[in-house]
Amino acid sequence: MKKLINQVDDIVSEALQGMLVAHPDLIEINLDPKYVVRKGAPVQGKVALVSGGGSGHEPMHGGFVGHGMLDGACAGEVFTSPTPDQIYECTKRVAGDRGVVHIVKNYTGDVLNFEMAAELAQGDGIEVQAVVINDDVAVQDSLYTAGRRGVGATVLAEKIAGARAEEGGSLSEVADDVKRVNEESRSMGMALTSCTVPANGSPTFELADDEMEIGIGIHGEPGRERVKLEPADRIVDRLLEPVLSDLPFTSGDRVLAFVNGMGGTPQIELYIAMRRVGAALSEAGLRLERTLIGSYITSLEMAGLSITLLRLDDEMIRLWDAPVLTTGLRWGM
Amino acid sequence: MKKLINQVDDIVSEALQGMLVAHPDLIEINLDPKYVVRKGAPVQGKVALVSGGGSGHEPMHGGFVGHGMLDGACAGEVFTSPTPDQIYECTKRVAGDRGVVHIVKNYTGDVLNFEMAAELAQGDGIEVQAVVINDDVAVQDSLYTAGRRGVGATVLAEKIAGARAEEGGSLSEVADDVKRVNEESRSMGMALTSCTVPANGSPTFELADDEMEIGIGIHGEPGRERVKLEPADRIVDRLLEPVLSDLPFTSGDRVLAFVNGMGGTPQIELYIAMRRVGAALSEAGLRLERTLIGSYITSLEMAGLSITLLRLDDEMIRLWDAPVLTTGLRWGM
Amino acid sequence: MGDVILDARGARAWLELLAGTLSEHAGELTALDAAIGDADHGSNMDRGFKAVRQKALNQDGADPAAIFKQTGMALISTVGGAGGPLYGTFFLRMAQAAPGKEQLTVEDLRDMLKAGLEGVVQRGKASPGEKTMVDALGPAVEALDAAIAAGKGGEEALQEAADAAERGARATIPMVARKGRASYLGERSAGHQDPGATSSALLVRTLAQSVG
Amino acid sequence: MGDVILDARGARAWLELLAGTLSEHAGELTALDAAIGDADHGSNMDRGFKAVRQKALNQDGADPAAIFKQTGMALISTVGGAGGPLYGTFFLRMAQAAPGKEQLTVEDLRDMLKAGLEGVVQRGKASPGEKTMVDALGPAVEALDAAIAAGKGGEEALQEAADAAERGARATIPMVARKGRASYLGERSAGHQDPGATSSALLVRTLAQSVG
Ligand SMILES: Nc1ncnc2c1ncn2[C@@H]1O[C@H](COP(=O)(O)OP(=O)(O)O)[C@@H](O)[C@H]1O
Ligand SMILES: Nc1ncnc2c1ncn2[C@@H]1O[C@H](COP(=O)(O)OP(=O)(O)O)[C@@H](O)[C@H]1O
Ligand SMILES: [Mg+2]
Ligand SMILES: [Mg+2]
Ligand SMILES: [Mg+2]
Ligand SMILES: [Mg+2]
Repeated sequence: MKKLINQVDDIVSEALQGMLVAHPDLIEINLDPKYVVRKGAPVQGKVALVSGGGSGHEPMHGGFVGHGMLDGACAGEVFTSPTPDQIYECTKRVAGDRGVVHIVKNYTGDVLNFEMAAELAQGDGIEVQAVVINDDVAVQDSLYTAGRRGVGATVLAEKIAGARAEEGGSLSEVADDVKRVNEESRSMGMALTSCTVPANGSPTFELADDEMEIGIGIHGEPGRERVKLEPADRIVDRLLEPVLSDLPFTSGDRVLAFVNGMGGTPQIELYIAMRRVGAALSEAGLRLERTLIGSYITSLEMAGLSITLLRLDDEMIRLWDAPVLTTGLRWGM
Repeated sequence: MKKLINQVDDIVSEALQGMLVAHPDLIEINLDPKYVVRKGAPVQGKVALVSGGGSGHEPMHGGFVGHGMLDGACAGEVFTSPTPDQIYECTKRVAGDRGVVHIVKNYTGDVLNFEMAAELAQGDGIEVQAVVINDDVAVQDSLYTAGRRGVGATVLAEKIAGARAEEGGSLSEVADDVKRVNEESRSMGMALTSCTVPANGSPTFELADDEMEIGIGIHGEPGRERVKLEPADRIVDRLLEPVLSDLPFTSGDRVLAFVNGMGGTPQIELYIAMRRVGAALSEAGLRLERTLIGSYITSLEMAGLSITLLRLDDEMIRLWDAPVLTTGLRWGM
Repeated sequence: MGDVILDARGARAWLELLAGTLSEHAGELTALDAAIGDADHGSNMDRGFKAVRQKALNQDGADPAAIFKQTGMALISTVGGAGGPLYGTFFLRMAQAAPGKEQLTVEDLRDMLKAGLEGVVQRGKASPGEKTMVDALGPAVEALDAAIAAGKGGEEALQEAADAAERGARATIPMVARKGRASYLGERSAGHQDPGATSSALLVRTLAQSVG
Repeated sequence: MGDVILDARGARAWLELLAGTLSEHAGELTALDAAIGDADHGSNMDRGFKAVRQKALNQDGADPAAIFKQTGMALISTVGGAGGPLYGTFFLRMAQAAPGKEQLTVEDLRDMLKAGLEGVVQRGKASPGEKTMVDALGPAVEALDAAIAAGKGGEEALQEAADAAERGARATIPMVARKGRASYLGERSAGHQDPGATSSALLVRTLAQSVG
């Protein structure tokens, strides 16, 4: 295992300290339990947004803390959901006078821990509404599984609901935005290589030199199928097909296309994929209104990408375009 | 070789097309020869900045085209300097009425090709001033070499000189800013893994599982020495020592610290490094005034990082903080 | 009612043994999790039980239920993932089943384990056969019940529970996961032993080794 | 003055042969460049000479100098890196040394190669012994000069030049690079043959094979 770390046990805590060194103007951190909050939290008169999950998906979630996005982010161990006390403390720390929305990715661990934290916070009289994100179409038969995983839509939901909160939306309005983004989004990812969880020390899975994993999860969970490597355009089509047909997106829909790198993917490859996304969407009669491209929800050093499509309306576009100032996403300020 | 590409020969051109799909509001592209220019170029009344180099270092340079930074960027083949005609055409395309500054990284190929391009443009009556960036302290004995390589300082110079140009600075003022940033900057990088040049198909170098390369170049050129893997803090100290002693930076200096990922480095590791950078600078009595952290000048999918320190003064801070709107670096707008 | 087979000292000894055993088996549990999950179950449990050692085991005088409660709290606040809330709930519910009791009989332990199992099922909504820790804990509780009903002694009854838990864990191998992260694999989850069921079997085995 | 050994057809044949040879050796040149540079010399030269084929070789009627000029322009606009401007300059200067001449003698070729070499030196500022293409081209020009002075025929003289270029390329192995990317390696550049010197030796060898 080759990683720029000191001790495996200190990875998350040292990374948070490094975040503070880099961005003392934007965030505050807490180390026990571990969370990142917006500088100056709590913001009164504003619904607070809290998310969290295992570490290793950077910039998610700590990188999305700031004006117009999250108020707090709980960093679990690498690929391990944060604990209830962690989420509870973070929730208390950022709660203003208008309640807290929990944005939870649909993994058993995340759901259970956020549930327990919400109970604790509600016990303290803090109003909490939790919304679960489950946009990953790679998971089929969701009746027979823990349901679809939450992936790329999380970033979009945090941005859009965060903008609503910033402009004074109510608790249920903000929660509804998260729900709507989730309902209107679909994602699918693939991997060229595995990642190595530091505490484990060896790659989570093995892929032959000519193989790729389609439908990979962001923790290296195996995907839908393992197939031979193909040209980028064909791979993009493979990901887009189930994404498009699931919602389904139909001709005339306005969309945001989010091409996400898994961590170890050179930007040049993401752009090659975006080229095909643009062509394929226009073949399908969709209108590409907004794009997001880069590594925003990662799996450590995994090489691969995911594609998320979000069906937009004017209101979502307005909220998407609203100013945001976080370490991971920034515009308009 | 596992890459998300179609044909090796089409990589750069398809990536540029993908950039346009993603950012039609910010850039325009040209495919023959290949370059990216700021939307609406040329901007009259403003000195134009042109840079370029081999592809594979994304977001550099195309990702730094836009308001407050570059007017044009020439994308060579992967890791291969662009050609004179390419630079010449791009220069003509962005030249307004106040001349053009060429920002050239010090590699024989880049220097020769930019030189020939400048001669061609000057033949057309376009005023061109070229400044060579050579901040890489890994190259010792520059008397006996092609001189120090240009690395991280390039990003900082493009930002700071770009701000000067945006506020109306003259050709020589803008060129002087590039020179000053170069003179006040020092960098050094390291790699945990090699990268694979697509046209080659196999890794440029081999590193054993317990080895790292200190003083690596951004094209996978071997570095100063190959040593056993060490904890992140020790690695940071190894890079900082020659950086600090070369300028030299001295107690009381105000600095910008730029921790740069080589492409395949998870953000969490960059933050672990930034933590140590913060501590080490304060031990050295330096004042950390600004930071930049992320993968901004990369080597395809290489795992590793580089550290650049820039000695700041009020003027540089002002120009650094000025609004910038590019796909790779954005704030204030 | 039967003989006393576990007091506070015994409870501590069990948890110490379990902590050591999980530490020893961490690599194995993580490898099982790598095959059908995200490669962290071993390190999660190890981290959790290190915290249990620090927070729950170095205090004197508490009764077993109090120790189990502290254990549950420690697990909840350090493990994370699915394992944290599930095992945490397991121990919290165990504690609630015999509060304040200083001397536990095998029937007490049976009631506690049953309550713990119910807590896991309530939180995780897993049914038997879905390839989870329930498939080890469930058979263990049933075997314990049966052994007690058959009039076996506490130690023997718990050995049988441990055997049943291990058989249950092995029986997860052909199962297709329907809960937790492994469920995303669908049919491809078959052929691998469930990491949570495996750690549960270690839990029951070490308990059997600690009573008497 | 000696016999005519190269006309426009011969020049085209040479460049065709060189293009094919570089294509064949692209992997080898890139591997040499991987060891002490950035692993692109082979693909750079191959791309450049593919362009030469398209832009310079499929037109009729030009004299050798005109063909070399087009070759230089094609290289400059497609190769990039250090190789592009250097080899581009080499061919441009060759062209300038015998403009408009339709029939070249070995003396003409010597003058052209010498002018090309001087262009490379002027642009790249490399001295002999710095582990660059100059270390192959330099000895080639010297050997050619010497062979002509010794009264040898054109074909034989060019064979000797090609031999000298190959010896020169091999002689770069122990050298410590002082120019170009390999110079960053310092002492570690010793023990590897220079990719540019190697492609230069191919250039001279294929010329020798094309005259007569
Ligand atoms: N809904 C559930 N009910 C019971 N046990 C579950 C459930 N979901 C997962 N598990 C158990 O949790 C184990 C995985 O734990 P762990 O790896 O620590 O958490 P995570 O899956 O969040 O990484 C699985 O092997 C399974 O036994
Ligand atoms: N200053 C120079 N003068 C002459 N030849 C040089 C010089 N610098 C580099 N070279 C030659 O160029 C070759 C490398 O070419 P190439 O790989 O195409 O360019 P780059 O180094 O830009 O990747 C070297 O092997 C060397 O022979
Ligand atoms: Mg986990
Ligand atoms: Mg090159
Ligand atoms: Mg797990
Ligand atoms: Mg090269």
